[in-house]
Amino acid sequence: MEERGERIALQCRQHSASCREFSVRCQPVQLRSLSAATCSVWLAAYWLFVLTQNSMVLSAAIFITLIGLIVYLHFVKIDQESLLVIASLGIQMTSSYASGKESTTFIEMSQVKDVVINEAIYMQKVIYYLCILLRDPLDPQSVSEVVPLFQSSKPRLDCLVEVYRSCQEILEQRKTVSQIL
Amino acid sequence: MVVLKVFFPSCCSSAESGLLVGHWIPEQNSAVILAVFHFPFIPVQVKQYLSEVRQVTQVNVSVLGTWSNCKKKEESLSEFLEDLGTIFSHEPWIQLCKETDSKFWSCSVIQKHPSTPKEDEIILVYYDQRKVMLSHLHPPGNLTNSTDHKAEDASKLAVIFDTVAKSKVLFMKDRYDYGPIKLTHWQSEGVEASIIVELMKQASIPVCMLLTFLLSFVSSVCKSRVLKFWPLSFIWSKLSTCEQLGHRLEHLQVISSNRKAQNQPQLMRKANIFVSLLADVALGILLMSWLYRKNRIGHLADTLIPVADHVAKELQGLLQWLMGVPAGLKMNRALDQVLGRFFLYHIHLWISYIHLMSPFIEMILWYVGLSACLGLTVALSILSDIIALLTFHIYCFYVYGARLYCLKIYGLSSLWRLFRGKKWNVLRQRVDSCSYDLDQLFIGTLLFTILLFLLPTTALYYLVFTLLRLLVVVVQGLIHLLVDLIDSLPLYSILLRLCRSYRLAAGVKFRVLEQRTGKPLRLLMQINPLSYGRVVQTYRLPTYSCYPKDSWGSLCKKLFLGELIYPWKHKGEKQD
Amino acid sequence: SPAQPATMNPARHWQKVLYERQPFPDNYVDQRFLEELRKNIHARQYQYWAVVFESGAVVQQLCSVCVFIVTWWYMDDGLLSVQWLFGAGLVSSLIGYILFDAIDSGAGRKENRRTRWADLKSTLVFVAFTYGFSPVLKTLTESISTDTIYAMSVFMLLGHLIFFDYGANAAIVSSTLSLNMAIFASVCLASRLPRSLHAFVMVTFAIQIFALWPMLQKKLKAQTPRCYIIVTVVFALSALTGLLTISSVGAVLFTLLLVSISCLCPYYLIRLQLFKDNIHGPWDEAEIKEDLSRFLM
Amino acid sequence: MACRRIGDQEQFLATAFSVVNCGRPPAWGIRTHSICMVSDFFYPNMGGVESHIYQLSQCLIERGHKVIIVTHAYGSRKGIRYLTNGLKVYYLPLKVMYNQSTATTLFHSLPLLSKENTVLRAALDPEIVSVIPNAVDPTDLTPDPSRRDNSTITIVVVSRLVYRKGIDLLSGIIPELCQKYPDLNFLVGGEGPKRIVLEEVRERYQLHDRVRLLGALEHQDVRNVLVQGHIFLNTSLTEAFCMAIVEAASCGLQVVSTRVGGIPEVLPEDLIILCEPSVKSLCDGLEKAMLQLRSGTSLAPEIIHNKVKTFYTWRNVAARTEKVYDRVADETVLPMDKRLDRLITHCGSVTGYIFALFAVLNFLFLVFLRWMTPDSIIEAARDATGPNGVWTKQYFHTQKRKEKEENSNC
Repeated sequence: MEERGERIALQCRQHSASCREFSVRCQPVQLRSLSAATCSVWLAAYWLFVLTQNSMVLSAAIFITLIGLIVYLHFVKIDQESLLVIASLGIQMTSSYASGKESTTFIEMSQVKDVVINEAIYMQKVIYYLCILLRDPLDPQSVSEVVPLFQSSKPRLDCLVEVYRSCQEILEQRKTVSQIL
Repeated sequence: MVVLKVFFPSCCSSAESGLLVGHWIPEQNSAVILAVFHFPFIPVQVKQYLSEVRQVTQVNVSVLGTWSNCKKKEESLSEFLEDLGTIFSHEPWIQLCKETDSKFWSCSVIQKHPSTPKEDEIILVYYDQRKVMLSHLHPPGNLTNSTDHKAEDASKLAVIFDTVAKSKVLFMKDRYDYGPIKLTHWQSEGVEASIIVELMKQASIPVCMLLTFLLSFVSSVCKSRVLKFWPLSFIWSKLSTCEQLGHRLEHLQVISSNRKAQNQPQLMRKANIFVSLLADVALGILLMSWLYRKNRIGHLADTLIPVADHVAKELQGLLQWLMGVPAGLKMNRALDQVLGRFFLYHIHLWISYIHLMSPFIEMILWYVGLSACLGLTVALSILSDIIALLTFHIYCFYVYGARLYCLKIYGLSSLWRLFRGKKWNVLRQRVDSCSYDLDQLFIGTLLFTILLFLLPTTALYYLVFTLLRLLVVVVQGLIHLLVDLIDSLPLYSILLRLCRSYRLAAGVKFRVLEQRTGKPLRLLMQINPLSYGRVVQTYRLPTYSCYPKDSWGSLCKKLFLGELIYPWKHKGEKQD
Repeated sequence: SPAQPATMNPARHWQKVLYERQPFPDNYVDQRFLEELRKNIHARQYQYWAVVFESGAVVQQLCSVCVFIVTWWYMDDGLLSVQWLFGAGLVSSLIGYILFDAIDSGAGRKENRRTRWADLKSTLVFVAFTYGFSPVLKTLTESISTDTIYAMSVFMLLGHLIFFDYGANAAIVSSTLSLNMAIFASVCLASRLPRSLHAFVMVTFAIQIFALWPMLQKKLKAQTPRCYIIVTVVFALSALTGLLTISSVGAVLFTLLLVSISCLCPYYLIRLQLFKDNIHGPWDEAEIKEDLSRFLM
Repeated sequence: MACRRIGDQEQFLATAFSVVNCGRPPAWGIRTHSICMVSDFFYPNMGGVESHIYQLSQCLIERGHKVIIVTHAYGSRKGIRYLTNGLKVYYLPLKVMYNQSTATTLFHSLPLLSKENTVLRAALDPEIVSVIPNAVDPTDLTPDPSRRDNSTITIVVVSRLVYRKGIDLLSGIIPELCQKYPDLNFLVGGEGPKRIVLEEVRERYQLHDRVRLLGALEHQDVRNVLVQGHIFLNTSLTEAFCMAIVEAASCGLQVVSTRVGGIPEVLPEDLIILCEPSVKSLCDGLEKAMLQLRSGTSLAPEIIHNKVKTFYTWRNVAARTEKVYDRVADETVLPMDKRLDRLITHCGSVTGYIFALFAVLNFLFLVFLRWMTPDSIIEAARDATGPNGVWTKQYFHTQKRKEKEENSNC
């Protein structure tokens, strides 16, 4: 699947009837653009160095690129986003950064009202996205919060529809359970 | 299809075969295993023991099933285990079986009453008993305000956490006595440490009482009427040191009060205040030890007077420059001279004042330095006050300049309206057109012309002194910000998050362990620690707000109109 | 439904109404379409000499500015003594004051309910303030370059001419602003003069020529048009003479300007009326023809 | 795809225009269009344009069309929303420049008034200009004579207090009539820069107890004000359709209005007294109305309401608009060179070329945008709610299948 020229891959694993995991792998870190950015910073630094004859500039440039790289890999670049749906427990969203750092959020099933595909206006474009509707504890019929999924990879609609269908199948199970109980 | 969830403590996975003891939560269809009772045992004793535990913990602990940990499957044992189900009747009866060579356990559930639908799936969730017991769950931000509602609508995970935390007693009980029943569960090892803690707890009571007494004495002195008279109270309100001291006094009162903290947030608050106080005092003493070594105070005093002198000289130079043709600007000579002389006279006064003070400076500094033992924040506040005092002449210049400029701006704006044949309607708050008399027009325009041509001179003086004032305000503001940071940072919580991240849980996360078809799904439940941002946000200590109240836009407008600006603190009070 | 067949009354004509559903499509174009269109309803026929007479106000004001500048020039060069100008101003003011009441034999004064005591008070205020501030005025613009002052004065005098109330009913007219700009210019110019007494006399003269003289003119124009023409011509000639003593080129240019304003512009205005092509119809915004301000007086 | 502003007789059509897309073959008899309404003014803002677009869209949806609305974001209401009957609204995050209008509206907000004016100013063929009246929802605007105070006569004015609405005339009428008739009251609803004039008149003639200025009225409060009066006065100096007099008549009031713009076409002569835009004529008209009221020769409110009820309905407007859409959809889309030709020949010798230049620039900009974001990247919207809604069906199918399976399992 392709999104804005970037390739992303959807992987779906079924652990059991009530437990499914979807992971969307974004485009890996592009060496070309990273090295281009680094080179441009260094070139600018070298130019400054030639102008000022101060070697501090060069060391500062190296330091800045290193810091920038660490920040980029650790806080910005998301490698993979995955969604784990366990029928009786809840929905867990994990996004793993390029550096290996993972941030996870788990939403209990009792809070989940529904999973829907929604439209939004994003950067002069109308895009579709998948989101979890959270139930308002005070009023079970209303939605208290909308949690968007796959925020950084932004898969296209056909991809979303697949995930949506699977999610709905699992949510169906939950509904029947609650009916029986 | 109903899913049965079994929460199993990971420390019990190597336990010998026995009974599974835990709490059954019917509405979630899940079993929380708390411990394993080993063979052999006498059923009556077990039942009696469990009823005792139930009484103490208020948790409905019961035998939920059996646990077998053996090399290979034995027919006799499995029959025996099934029979146990008749003795400890429980619905449903869980049979967990681990074969040592395999990671995948088998689990079966026996239902006596087939009225409930077939349960065709079992999820095994491993959890770390110790961490779950000690952790404190923080629900997502928006739910915190509806605490009263939470009781009935408590999330499922919170119930599980609660169950484990409440059955703490179950784990304690076994510490020293080796009774008839053998259990496997998490066990604490820090017995000696806990003895020290107990001793400290005992010792803290008289210390607290002494402190409370002292504090009540100090606060009564502070509240005495002698200090309430006008000039004194005015000074108190202006000095940031006094405010900081008052703040710390409040903190000490909170710590030393012998009321027990009722809930987790209050406990954390006390601990945070305590740690931040300790850190503050430690930093203060560090500063003091640095200051009083090698006669640094004397050096400081020796440099301070020349610095003040130097500042005054620089100001004089600045004024001389302004009285000439500053930056090529041509100003009204007469007004320029008048203003310049006025300010020069002020500087002269200031220099003589400083010289009068110079013999005492070292002594003053020495005594002021002692205050650092009350904490770094107090020392910083004193520093801020000293800066305010030493730059009093700049403040005076600023006020004169601003007043003059403000007057001109207001005069010009109203005369500009007259110039256009308009007037400000106070009742309707808008500009109305108005027909003026000829003489009014003439005088208005004359004054307008004069003010307009004199404006650049005043504006330049105002600009220069405002820049100086802004410099002072920024320095003072930074000091206040630092003090505020030390005051409000929840150090204890941050340390806890750093070293024992499971203690502050934002929630949980699950990891799917590898699995085989036909065997139950295995999940590992881990604690998701709170992010640092939320730790600070949740446990931030309240301080008197000293952040800029007005936005940059309104600040610029104030500067343009010549209204007085003050440091970020005491905004409401300094209005004169 | 609106598409009902037109069978019920085949001879029915289309009506220009919206409340009734007619057996015609919505885009039906009737024969009477655009028959209410009118052209050039408000085109006016101008009389050449009447327009020339009205242009007298502009000529007068131009001449006032010219006289003021010429006087300032003389003062600056020291050709005109302070006492002489002050005396002349005083005398002409007195004459004008008497004329002002004499023309309409006191009718305007009665209408305004303005007493002579108020006039005297105003005069005293003028004199006192101008005299008091004249030293300040002298040093006021010392450090500002002469070119800046000239530019500012020219700008202000132009503004005075633009915003002056020539009798036209337009939004831009503001006699207050116009007068204030003239005073501002005169203060600027006066501050360039050698002595503070010069400044005082100059500002006084500015008041006379920019504030008092137009009031007298207006009255003259309304009461004795013939006299007004004579005064205008004499005033214009004297201004030209004054200018001629300073610069002959300036005088020629000024003459051309006056001629074009009083003769060519009216002619051009009348010619342009022929090219008028205004479309009017019922869709136009209606005009309120009555004077509604009487309800608010 | 055809895009045109439809110059019918509604004042807002300079600000709102519709894009009609008719790609589908005609289904059951009537052709269905996909219609996009673009307007700066929409719910939650309340007003004439807003309710017009909403009602028209609802009626068009009822007739089987697919309608979406594009407007700008109002505070926290941004993104994509669905309203009643699946009316999809795009609240675009555009910068509001002035008075809830974005830059585009400010640009082309020329008042295109009547058909004649439109034809003259835009140099159009009168055949392509349709006149469709605005509609009034008569169900809410019912008379309620019990709310009137019959010991006095109340004249109601509801309008924005601006010059174009003739508030200066009103400031002359109020003292004139109030001095003549001691049992006359005025009720003025609305806000605007001319309010000060009315306040001054009220202060000057000391009419505080007889002239009530209610300030800005919400749309739902208008009826409450109207039913309190006997006579409705409209003093507009220019008006295209004037909803206010229809609403007033629907509430059973005797209408007195100036004879300007399209007002004479709006109500039949027995329901309206038309006057010239002057204080004297309007006073005469009002006196005539008062005389009728006193002598009892005026029509009863219920009769007026029943008459007006039939005049302007939304269904009628929708049906007539639909016809315009049909006609527009049949028109061929001119290629670029023809358009340029038309601009150059139609719009004057100099301006024509300038317009053509702008058209070319716009076209180049479009090409640039398409190069920046190719069509393949843009996600095509799927119709979720319309008559052929994609997802709903599929979703329900799968759901039903699931349920069947469940049932068989149990």
